Amino acid sequence: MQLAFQQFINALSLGSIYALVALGVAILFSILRLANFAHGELMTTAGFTLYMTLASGWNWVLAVIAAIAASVVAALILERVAYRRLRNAQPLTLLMTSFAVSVALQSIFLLTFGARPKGIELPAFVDASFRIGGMRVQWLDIAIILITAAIVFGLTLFLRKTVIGLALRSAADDFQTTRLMGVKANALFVGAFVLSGMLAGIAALFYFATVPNVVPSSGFEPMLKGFIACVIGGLGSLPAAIVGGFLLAFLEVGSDALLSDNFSPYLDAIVFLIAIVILRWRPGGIFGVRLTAEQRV
Amino acid sequence: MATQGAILSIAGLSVSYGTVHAVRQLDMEISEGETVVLLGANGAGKSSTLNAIVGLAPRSGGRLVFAGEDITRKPTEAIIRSGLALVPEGRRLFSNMTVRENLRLGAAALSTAEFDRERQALEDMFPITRRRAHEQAGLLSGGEQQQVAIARALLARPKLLLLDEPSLGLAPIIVNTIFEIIAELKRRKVTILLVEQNAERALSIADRAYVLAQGRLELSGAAGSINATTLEKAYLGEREHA
Amino acid sequence: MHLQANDVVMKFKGVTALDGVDMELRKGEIVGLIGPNGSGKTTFLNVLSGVFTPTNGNFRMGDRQWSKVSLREAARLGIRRTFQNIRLFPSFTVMETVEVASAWLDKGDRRENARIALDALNFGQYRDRIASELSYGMQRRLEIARAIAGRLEFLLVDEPTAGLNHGESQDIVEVLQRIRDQRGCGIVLIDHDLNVIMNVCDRVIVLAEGKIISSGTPQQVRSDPKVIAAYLGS
Amino acid sequence: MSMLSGKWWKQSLVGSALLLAILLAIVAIVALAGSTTDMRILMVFLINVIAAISLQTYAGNSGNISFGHVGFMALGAYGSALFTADPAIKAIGIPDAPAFIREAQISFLPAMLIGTVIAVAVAAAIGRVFVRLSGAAAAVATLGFMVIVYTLLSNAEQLTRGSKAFSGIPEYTTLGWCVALLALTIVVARLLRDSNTGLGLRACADDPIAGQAAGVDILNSRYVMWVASAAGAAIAGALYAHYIGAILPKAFHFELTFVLVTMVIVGGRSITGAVAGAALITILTEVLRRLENGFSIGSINLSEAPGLTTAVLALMIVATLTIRPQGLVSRWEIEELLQRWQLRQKPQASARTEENHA
Repeated sequence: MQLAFQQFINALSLGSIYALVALGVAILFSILRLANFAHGELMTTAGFTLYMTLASGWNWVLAVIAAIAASVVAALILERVAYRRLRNAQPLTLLMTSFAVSVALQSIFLLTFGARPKGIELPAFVDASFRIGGMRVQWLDIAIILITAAIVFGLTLFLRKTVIGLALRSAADDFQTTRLMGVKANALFVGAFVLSGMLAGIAALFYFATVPNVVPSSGFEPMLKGFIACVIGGLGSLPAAIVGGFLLAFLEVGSDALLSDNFSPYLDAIVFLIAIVILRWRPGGIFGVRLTAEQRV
Repeated sequence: MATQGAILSIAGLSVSYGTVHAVRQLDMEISEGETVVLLGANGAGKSSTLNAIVGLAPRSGGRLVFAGEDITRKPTEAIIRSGLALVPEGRRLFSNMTVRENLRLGAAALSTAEFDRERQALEDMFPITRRRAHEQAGLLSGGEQQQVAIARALLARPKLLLLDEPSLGLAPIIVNTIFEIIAELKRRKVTILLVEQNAERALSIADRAYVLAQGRLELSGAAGSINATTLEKAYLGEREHA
Repeated sequence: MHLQANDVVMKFKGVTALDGVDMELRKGEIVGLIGPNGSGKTTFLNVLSGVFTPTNGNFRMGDRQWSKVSLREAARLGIRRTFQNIRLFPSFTVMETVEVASAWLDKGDRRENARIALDALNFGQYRDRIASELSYGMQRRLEIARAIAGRLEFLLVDEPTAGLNHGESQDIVEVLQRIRDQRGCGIVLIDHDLNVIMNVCDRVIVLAEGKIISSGTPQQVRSDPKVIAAYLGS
Repeated sequence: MSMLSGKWWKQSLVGSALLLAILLAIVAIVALAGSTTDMRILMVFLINVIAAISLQTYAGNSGNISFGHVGFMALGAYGSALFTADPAIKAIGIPDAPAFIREAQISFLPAMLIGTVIAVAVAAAIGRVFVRLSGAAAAVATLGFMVIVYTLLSNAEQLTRGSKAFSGIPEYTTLGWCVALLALTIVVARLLRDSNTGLGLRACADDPIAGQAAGVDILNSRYVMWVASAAGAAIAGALYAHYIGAILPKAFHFELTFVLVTMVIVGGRSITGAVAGAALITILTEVLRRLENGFSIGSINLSEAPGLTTAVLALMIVATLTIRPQGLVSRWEIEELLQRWQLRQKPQASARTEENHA
């Protein structure tokens, strides 16, 4: 029972991270049809920023702000340099571009920081924990869960109550008609990239708080998990991304708990296999509607 | 005709999609306060004309002047912000969003306070937008959606309202409501360019009419001067000028 | 052989696009389908050719009856079509475009069969051109060539003269008549050009709001008051 | 012109022969005039061409990119390596492996077949999922597959030595093997591409609705190509293992995936494109490596991620996609390129004669 509760907290915390990554991916995909594989490198950018600022003695609050800002700036640079001129390109072209951008950024990190892991000097409170009824619960997990909930709540408010939020939602539905409302296309793209960058930065903070080492390829694993969360949820929908993220985390923690220790190194393989089985029956994801563009004759 | 005080003047407009010429060398003018109807069979180029005016269709030639400003090369959003509004064919409401949210986007350039003022003024004319403000737009009936779409376009107080087939796919009784709304807009001196297939109804409400066939202007003149015979000939592409 | 549509209903998200359509199509006959925008003409073609599964109703052809059929199965039954917005294979040559249908819907040498279908439409010297680089009129014709390669019982043509000038439209009309005469297939023709419809069709069916409001010879339909009120205008 | 009329498979054979002739000419030149290093580069190039053509057999025909084929390469490599390595070495390296593996020492061809069968079996088992996906979902799922294989190989320590190198693999891969298997790959890939299945699938990649309306069965056609391309990738993997003599899971990960996919995308949507892409990327990698290190080790697969090389390659991809999204040779095969070039010359020539007459 106690163990189950602890696992539940773990799954919620892990699911929060996956959901944040998946949300960042889904925002760009829903509006631009861009599968941004470089989302992981936005996280790595935040990771290296965190490493550098903390290593040079910055206050952790400033370091956190700097890390998120670095992700946002990186996202904006990508929008301007790589994606803006490809706005009307085929989805496959966009996909390959983002893949190449991801590799290029990893190489730049490699040239700048080298291949050796950089340990992030986390503040002590990250390890703090408390006990209830004999169970040890990490404050970090609680913080991750609560902050993620607050972010999802804030994002929902933003998308429902502000004009730019409404415009982002309507653009995902019907881009042309959104422009007919007088909304500037550039503003939409910039807005989407800023949001995506922010989510990548925050997800990176949580991710590196649990895995306090950063290497050039750090972003690959969480990026892939975020994408798979999106795909099993239903690519392009924000609520589906969140559900997909938590589903993936519960699969992961659940498999880990149920299987013997011999299998734990294979956890990723097992979880991905389950995801593939889900896709066998629901190729569009759990909430997936078949993309209507293909059916429009 | 109305050269002085033309709110929109179109000269030599051509629209091509690749190798298809949807509109060829179209000249047209609309004066302030007028209701002008653009008629023609399916595929004659009516919708392409409206889309070209707001910059959504590829313009391959011609010049557009709106409210004294050359809008030929402007992007859609800039044209809209200069005072044009288009109610597109098929309504194109954001179906997953509420009626109120749809309206808010129609006034994207306004502050919230301005929006609330405009919205209240419009709610009297379109009670549906108050009654069903918080319902998903996609769940409304076709006629209700059309009303919301028109209200959404009016929120920014456009200098010229373009209506693309507002009666399309609606039951006859609902079509009556829509035409009553257009008549009311006309009374309120809203300048309107209307594309319609229901020629009879449209002519009864309009001041002037243009008729397109195969992308070319076949006929133009005062609405009263056009009757069934001239119209059918024009639809069939038999050139005759009234 | 007849193709019979019984009480076909098609609803999208609560909007009724087809509202109980009964229709009998005969081989060797050219049937025109007209009506205002949004009256359900293209939806009917889409349901008949397997793009959409109808909400209700069924079809019968010969001794086969079905209510749900995929695009591919419809094609194998000989129900072939063109599209309102031309759908070719942009990277394919003219020859390859038709070869696809010959390969999947015909027996024997696919190149030989494709050549025959292309020659029927006078594509001779254009065989190696890229489909998407042809003129618009040629693209319309190529779609027809692809639709007649292999088994052909009924040919559904959606606005084949849209965007064409008078001469090109006339060409298409002659091509369709020739296909009907040579292959003995039935043709369903949607077109906005009433001249084309009135000249070429043996029978015209008028749709409005998803229902058939009139049918008969072109002359009968043209003078039907219901048609004038709903479509032609008076 | 005349060689292109007649039955489709005749054209496939003509095209295969032309492509092979060019590759053989390159082999002959390097064999006669090249250094040992050049030979090593050539061998890796030939193996890469086999891998790229195999990936192309799926990607080029279906229009779906796959990031998972490196997984099939890995299965082919480990499958073949396990059954050929010296039992004495295996007794030390993987003492806990099942006896039939530990004690096996079979020759190259049957071992390669085992590796290929393993890859084909896996591809057949999971293929039905992948053929239903397209676009970004397909890319993500295949990337997931690549990670699955990687995770399995790097943790199955009793079998693969885990993330450590599995060495002592007999170096069976000779120039002869490479050329023979390359010839086989080219002919099979061409026949598949030009078959009714390949033609229909390429049509559906352009427009799935129109393709199905012309009678094409998308899902089964994709499945055929998926399984066939997995077999080709496995063969390339086996050749690679028996060339280098040592493999490790990391060699079949993100890096190689990127290189392989780049070859296919930069090349274009044909077998000829895959060859052209492989050639261009191999040459570029070597040039960049020499600039970076001042010397070359011939393999583009085993080395640690060389930041500069990869960064430049990535930027090249972005540039190619921006300037020439259809790739170097677009959709054309070599004989079609020659024919189109001829056709372009002709009207000009006749125009010139007309001028002279005037």
